Amino acid sequence: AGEGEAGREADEPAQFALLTSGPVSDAGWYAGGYEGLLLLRDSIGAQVSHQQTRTPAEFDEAFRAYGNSGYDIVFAHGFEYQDAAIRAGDLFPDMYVVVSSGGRVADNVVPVTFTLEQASYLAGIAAAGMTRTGLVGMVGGVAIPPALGTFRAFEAGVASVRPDVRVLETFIGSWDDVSAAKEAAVAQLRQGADVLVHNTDAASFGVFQAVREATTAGDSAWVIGMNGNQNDVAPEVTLGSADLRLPAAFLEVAELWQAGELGGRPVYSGMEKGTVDYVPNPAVLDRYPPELLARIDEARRTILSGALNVPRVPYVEDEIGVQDGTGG
Amino acid sequence: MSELLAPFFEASVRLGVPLALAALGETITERSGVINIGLEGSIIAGAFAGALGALAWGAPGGAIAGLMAGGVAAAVFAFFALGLGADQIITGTAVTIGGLGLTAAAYETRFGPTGTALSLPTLDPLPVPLLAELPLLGRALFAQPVTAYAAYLLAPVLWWYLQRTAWGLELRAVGEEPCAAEAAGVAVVRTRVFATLFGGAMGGLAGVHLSLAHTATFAEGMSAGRGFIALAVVVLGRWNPLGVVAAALLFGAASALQFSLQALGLNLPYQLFLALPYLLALLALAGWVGRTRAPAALGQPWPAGR
Amino acid sequence: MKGWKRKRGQAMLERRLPVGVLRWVGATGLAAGALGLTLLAAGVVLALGGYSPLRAGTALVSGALGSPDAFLSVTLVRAVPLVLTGLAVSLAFRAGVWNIGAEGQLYAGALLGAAVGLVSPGLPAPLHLPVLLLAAGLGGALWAAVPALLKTKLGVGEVVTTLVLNFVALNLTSWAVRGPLQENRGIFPQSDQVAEAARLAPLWEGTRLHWGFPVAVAVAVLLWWVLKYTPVGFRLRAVGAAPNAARVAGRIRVKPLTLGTFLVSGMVAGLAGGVEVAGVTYALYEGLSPGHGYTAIAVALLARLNPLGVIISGTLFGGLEGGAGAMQRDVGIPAAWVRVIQAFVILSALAIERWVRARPHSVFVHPPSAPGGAP
Amino acid sequence: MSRTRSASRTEPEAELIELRDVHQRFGAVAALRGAGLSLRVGEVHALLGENGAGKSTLLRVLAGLQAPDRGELSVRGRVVHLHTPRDAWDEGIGLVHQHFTLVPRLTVLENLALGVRGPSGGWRGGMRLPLEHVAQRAREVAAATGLAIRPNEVVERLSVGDRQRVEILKVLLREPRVVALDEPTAVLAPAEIERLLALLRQLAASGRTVLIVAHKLDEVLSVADRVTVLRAGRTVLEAERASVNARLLADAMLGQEAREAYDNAPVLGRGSVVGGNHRVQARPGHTECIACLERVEVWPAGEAAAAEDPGAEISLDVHRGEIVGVAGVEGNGQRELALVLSGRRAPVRGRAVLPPDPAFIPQDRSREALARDFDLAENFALALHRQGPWRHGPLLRWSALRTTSEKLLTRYRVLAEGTHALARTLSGGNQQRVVIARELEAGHDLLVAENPTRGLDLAASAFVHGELARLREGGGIGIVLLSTDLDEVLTLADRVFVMVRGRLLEVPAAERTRSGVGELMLSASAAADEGVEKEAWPGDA
Ligand SMILES: Nc1ncnc2c1ncn2[C@@H]1O[C@H](COP(=O)(O)OP(=O)(O)OP(=O)(O)O)[C@@H](O)[C@H]1O
Ligand SMILES: Nc1ncnc2c1ncn2[C@@H]1O[C@H](COP(=O)(O)OP(=O)(O)OP(=O)(O)O)[C@@H](O)[C@H]1O
Ligand SMILES: [Mg+2]
Ligand SMILES: [Mg+2]
Repeated sequence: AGEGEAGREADEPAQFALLTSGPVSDAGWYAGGYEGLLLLRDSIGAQVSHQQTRTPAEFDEAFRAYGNSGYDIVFAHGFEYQDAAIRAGDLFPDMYVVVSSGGRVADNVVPVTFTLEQASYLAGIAAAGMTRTGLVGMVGGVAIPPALGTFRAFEAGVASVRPDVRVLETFIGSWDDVSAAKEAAVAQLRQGADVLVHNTDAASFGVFQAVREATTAGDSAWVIGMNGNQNDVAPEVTLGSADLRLPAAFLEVAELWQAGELGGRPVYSGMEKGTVDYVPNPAVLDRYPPELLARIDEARRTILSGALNVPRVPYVEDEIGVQDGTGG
Repeated sequence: MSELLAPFFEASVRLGVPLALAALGETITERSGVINIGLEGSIIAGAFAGALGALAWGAPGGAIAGLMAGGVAAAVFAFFALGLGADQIITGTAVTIGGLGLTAAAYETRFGPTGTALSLPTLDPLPVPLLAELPLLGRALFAQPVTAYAAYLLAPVLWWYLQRTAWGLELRAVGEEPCAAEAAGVAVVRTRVFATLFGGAMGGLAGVHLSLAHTATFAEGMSAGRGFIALAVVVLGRWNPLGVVAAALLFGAASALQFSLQALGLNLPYQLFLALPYLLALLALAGWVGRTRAPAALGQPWPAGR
Repeated sequence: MKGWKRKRGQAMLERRLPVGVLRWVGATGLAAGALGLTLLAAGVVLALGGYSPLRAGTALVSGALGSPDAFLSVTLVRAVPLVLTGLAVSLAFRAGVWNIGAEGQLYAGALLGAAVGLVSPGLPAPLHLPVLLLAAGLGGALWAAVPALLKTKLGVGEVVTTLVLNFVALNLTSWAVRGPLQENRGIFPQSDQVAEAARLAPLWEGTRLHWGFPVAVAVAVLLWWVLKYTPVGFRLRAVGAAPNAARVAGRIRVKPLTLGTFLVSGMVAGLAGGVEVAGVTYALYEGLSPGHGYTAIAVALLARLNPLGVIISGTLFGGLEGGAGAMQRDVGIPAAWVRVIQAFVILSALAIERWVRARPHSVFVHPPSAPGGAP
Repeated sequence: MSRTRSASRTEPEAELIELRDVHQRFGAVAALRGAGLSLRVGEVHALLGENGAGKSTLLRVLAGLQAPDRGELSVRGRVVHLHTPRDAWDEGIGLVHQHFTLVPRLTVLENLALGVRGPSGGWRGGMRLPLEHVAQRAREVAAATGLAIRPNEVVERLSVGDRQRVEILKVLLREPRVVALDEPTAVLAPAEIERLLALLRQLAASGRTVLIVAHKLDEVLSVADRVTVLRAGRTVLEAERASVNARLLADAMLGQEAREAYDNAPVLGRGSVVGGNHRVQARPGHTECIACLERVEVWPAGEAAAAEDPGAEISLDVHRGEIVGVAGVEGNGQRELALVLSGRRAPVRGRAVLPPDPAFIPQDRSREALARDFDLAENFALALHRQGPWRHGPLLRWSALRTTSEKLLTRYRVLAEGTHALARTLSGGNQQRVVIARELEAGHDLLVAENPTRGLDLAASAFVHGELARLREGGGIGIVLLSTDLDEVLTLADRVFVMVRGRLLEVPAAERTRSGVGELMLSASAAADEGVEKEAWPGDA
């Protein structure tokens, strides 16, 4: 493995596949992955395929199927694929498995880490700058490392401005139960929180609705989007979004592969590559205190300069092949 | 205290109402001897049709559409389980899978494969003039969307229907001893079909509450297993409409409590909070509602031995 | 047969044709029509979605049994947990125990099984796997013990208690993979991989099919034999078929029997969880089962609660889900549509079953029930 | 409801009901093959036949419960097709079923009101539930007929006798022109039977038509104006009461040769089929005591009955080689006594010393004696599966069980498709035969039998009586015979008791006459009608 485009005739198109463990209609994490796949189809004319898999048992099955039909890259869009990915990499040396926010590395198994924490940190600064009650909240789907990572960074961002501000945390145990997300948000608002950030994927619409209702009821409250640019989900109450541009990241990986540089080490994709950023909602830009915007830009610069290391949950193994079964 | 409790009660009702609606419908269905585990399918169908209808004709139109969609899902169930006498559990499973699939497929076709954040016209809360001002429970009970009031009203109405009308008597007889009912001149299958369609329509209304009254949006699989919880609620409520609504609100309260507790920042594993409603249900069953018996003919095909 | 109601105006017909034949024609026609309608509806829906029903169908079939590898590595591998949970359900239902909790019992089994599989070094290699499976069974039995005792001691109906405990088990697992059983670096919500010695080896090299399948088949045969030829099995069926007659005429103590059946049912479901961990995933995940425990109910009922039939219906459902995956990959039909097709397939199966059973009663002069009225 | 009329005009002299050439198959069994029946206004018509002859099936056809394979039904000369029971109601035909069709968990009143729509009918009929109206009517009819019921009791708590009363009342309430009763006397006490038969005459006198199925010829002949006999699904005799006698009817039912075979059959020993009740000499000098009750109370404290008469105690010794007869009206505790004696229930107070596992012929055939959805071999296995010949170490020997079943089916002349037939598909009498065959075959030291010949045709009951006598002669086994059938008790029992309010009163030899025992039983039935009775069915945990 490891020689990318070489070893295949130029005329036959590259074959890319995407595995998600949720529906791609979530207008969020999975949707982003699917858009990435479509981008690869349109930009480099790859032949693409997608399967929604629910259980580890199905992961293995899907990898085998794609491996047998000679796919070049399988984008496994979630850390949950990582063990099956290692097994698959073992089985199909010529196939690359790219695991979104995965932790395990092999010659042909590549974890891609989106440092969304950077954007989440800035979101935290924005939240701290906007809260009146000194209480902000986070609504999560299921406590998985990427989600926890963004929350830790958000807290750090808040603390960097106002250490006195308390941060609430709620998990609803689901990615698509909109009602639960809404009630969790309502509970936090009633608790006094006036800026909410979420990491609940499709269920997030419930958080937006909760904030929307709260503001129409008269109290001022803000919501911050995540995993994509959600500024227009509820423009009037959305402060901004911790944007994640998955298509760009996918394209980056594909280009690495074409250049034959893919494999053997993790890929980090973050602010410096433009896949991640905090995007204030233009519709409410005037509501930001000017000094707050300045502060956000300041923080962005220091992050890009590498001077500031945003706290993350470190889940990518440090060297190659520490774990069993890493073929090569 | 009350500034802490009042919102909790409101949340309890908001979360309890969809369960109450679905469970009330299923109560009638089960009292006729039919167990329709396709209820989840009816709920999601109602939620989606409600969304489409609301976009086309506004929230009230959506409510009607959702109601009917739930009924249609139940009609499929009725055709196979009652018309053909196929196994009710298997048919229900198929209807649930199909309902979840079809709504998702239609959603992706209509709003793009990657979905969109819909914001729908809503069924807004209609505060009841004086009652809503009552302390503590006022807003919780009387500043709710029309779906909640539907649940309040239907509970006594359905109880009266079951206990005090000839139809109700026939329905109960069909659910207990279809042979006896038939011998007394009751049309068993027709009664069961009616009960099933009604249950489906109520499931649809529950879906409408989710998409139009509660979240003002639709997401794939947003029914999130409420159809199955409703089945449990029916038993918790002892197949009695009044008890069922009480049980539904209890369940709603337990779920609401779980969010309030997390928001309070108690440092416990969140899974404990998520399991709370179910543990409470278990306690309730072990405690006082356990010993009730289901309708004797529940789930049995008619004519017998078919 | 009886209950097939004739419509008005059929009186004329009846003068010429015996009603028995009329009833048969009617019932058959209804079922056949249902099948036709179902297939037609499926086709129409797919076409509306812009997918070729033909290609979809072929993908479904070839994905399930297009090649030996498809059949062994996809269909049969998927069948294993369905067969085991299906057996758990059918055993319980046979005794009139409405155990809807196979899902929770599966998770409990997986949890305890994984816990045992992770103690390495510890157990001597040859013992590790058996102990894992034993622990899994124990886990399932323990999880079933709660509703079982509630039923026999307090008279609490089991349908809801078992259902509710499923959700508790899910959350318990979700907590365990972030707590006691979390992988060594304490980051991902999953356990470490179980020791090599605790894994079920592949049945044939190069396929995913593992020894869990023979295990499932063995359990099926065993249960079938017990139900048919042992007094306990007979009593179990008697209690399920007519509790009062069993007590009065058969002098069977119903409660001990019920309790026992409940526990064994839970044990088999738990075994399913253990086998999934030891044979497929090698680690505990919170999303281990997509609801096998619920599909199991359909599997068991489709087999008319016959343990041997469960092997077939379980494989059928396994193939159905396996083929569904192929439809997504090869034809590009989205998951949502695939679920629609699955629903249509199940409905068609029901229609066919009705069709077959709609034959005139006289065909069953001697019902095909084996000695003891075939379990 | 759906009803199709043929063109044929109504001619005045027509029979009220005319069933012609009715055929009905069930799988291999031809229940009816050319049965016919004609009913006239204002007559009591008896329908006779062996177990399995097709009586119930014919009645079900008449009641619109069974659309026959072939055949024609005309009411007043007008051909009608009954697709549902409601059609039959509309034609004024009401059926009292052999196996009850009441909803156990509803009250008596609700059961009576079921399917009865208010006068308005239609939508408004569905909305209002005429409970008080029905209650009123029920009170009237009950008063007129002497059928005592307790409207607000839940049916599942009623004794079989009470259920029978409710069934009859349910039909009478609808004022049908034709009242068909399928073995209504089977579960009633003699006094009640008298009352019922009187009631039937009274109905006929009031212009109704009564069709009754019964196996006791004396009963039948005392009320019937005309008689129809079915044999193997065919109508073999239709005659005026005056023109027939018992022997004639027996010949018609069994076929002459069969009847003679019965008469001379060794098992019967004494007496003949006709009349059936042959007096047996009580055997002197009983051997050892096989079961004894010491100061046993059968009524759970707190139950109305017990409250009525606290400290009602029973002491009884049953010896090998004797038949202890217990007569009495249901609801006086003999049900509970039977459960205690058979070891199926522990006595509330007192001591019961019993043999290992007593054989038991329970009262409620379809709920307690048989698993309706098990086939016949399995039903035999219920009682036999613990015993040597049918066990192979720890395993069951189905081959042996099948052969035994075959043997018993032929020996007891059970009409069934074979050992694979489901119990549900057997006629009432044939079901009873299976139960008796099984419990006698089990061969235990003690046999407790409740109304063992309930629903059996006369040949069969004579046969069973013979069997009981034979077992007693054998001297190996003690038998307790609890029965509402006085003749049965008087004929067979060595000692006769009457059960009154949980007390067991021995009837002195001198008073062992119909009248003598009748007295005691009347007081018992009085006790029952006072509402003392409460039935706790075993297994309603
Ligand atoms: N007298 C009795 N009363 C009630 N139940 C009984 C009685 N005798 C046996 N049983 C039932 O049978 C079961 C086993 O009893 P027993 O051992 O006598 O039968 P068996 O055929 O020998 O059983 P096995 O051989 O399977 O152990 C008991 O658990 C009980 O359910
Ligand atoms: N549903 C059924 N399926 C199969 N066979 C049946 C069914 N119903 C009745 N039979 C058979 O039809 C025959 C006539 O039954 P039926 O009940 O009419 O007899 P009967 O005259 O009422 O006998 P009894 O005096 O014992 O009540 C019996 O042999 C019985 O086994
Ligand atoms: Mg009969
Ligand atoms: Mg033994």
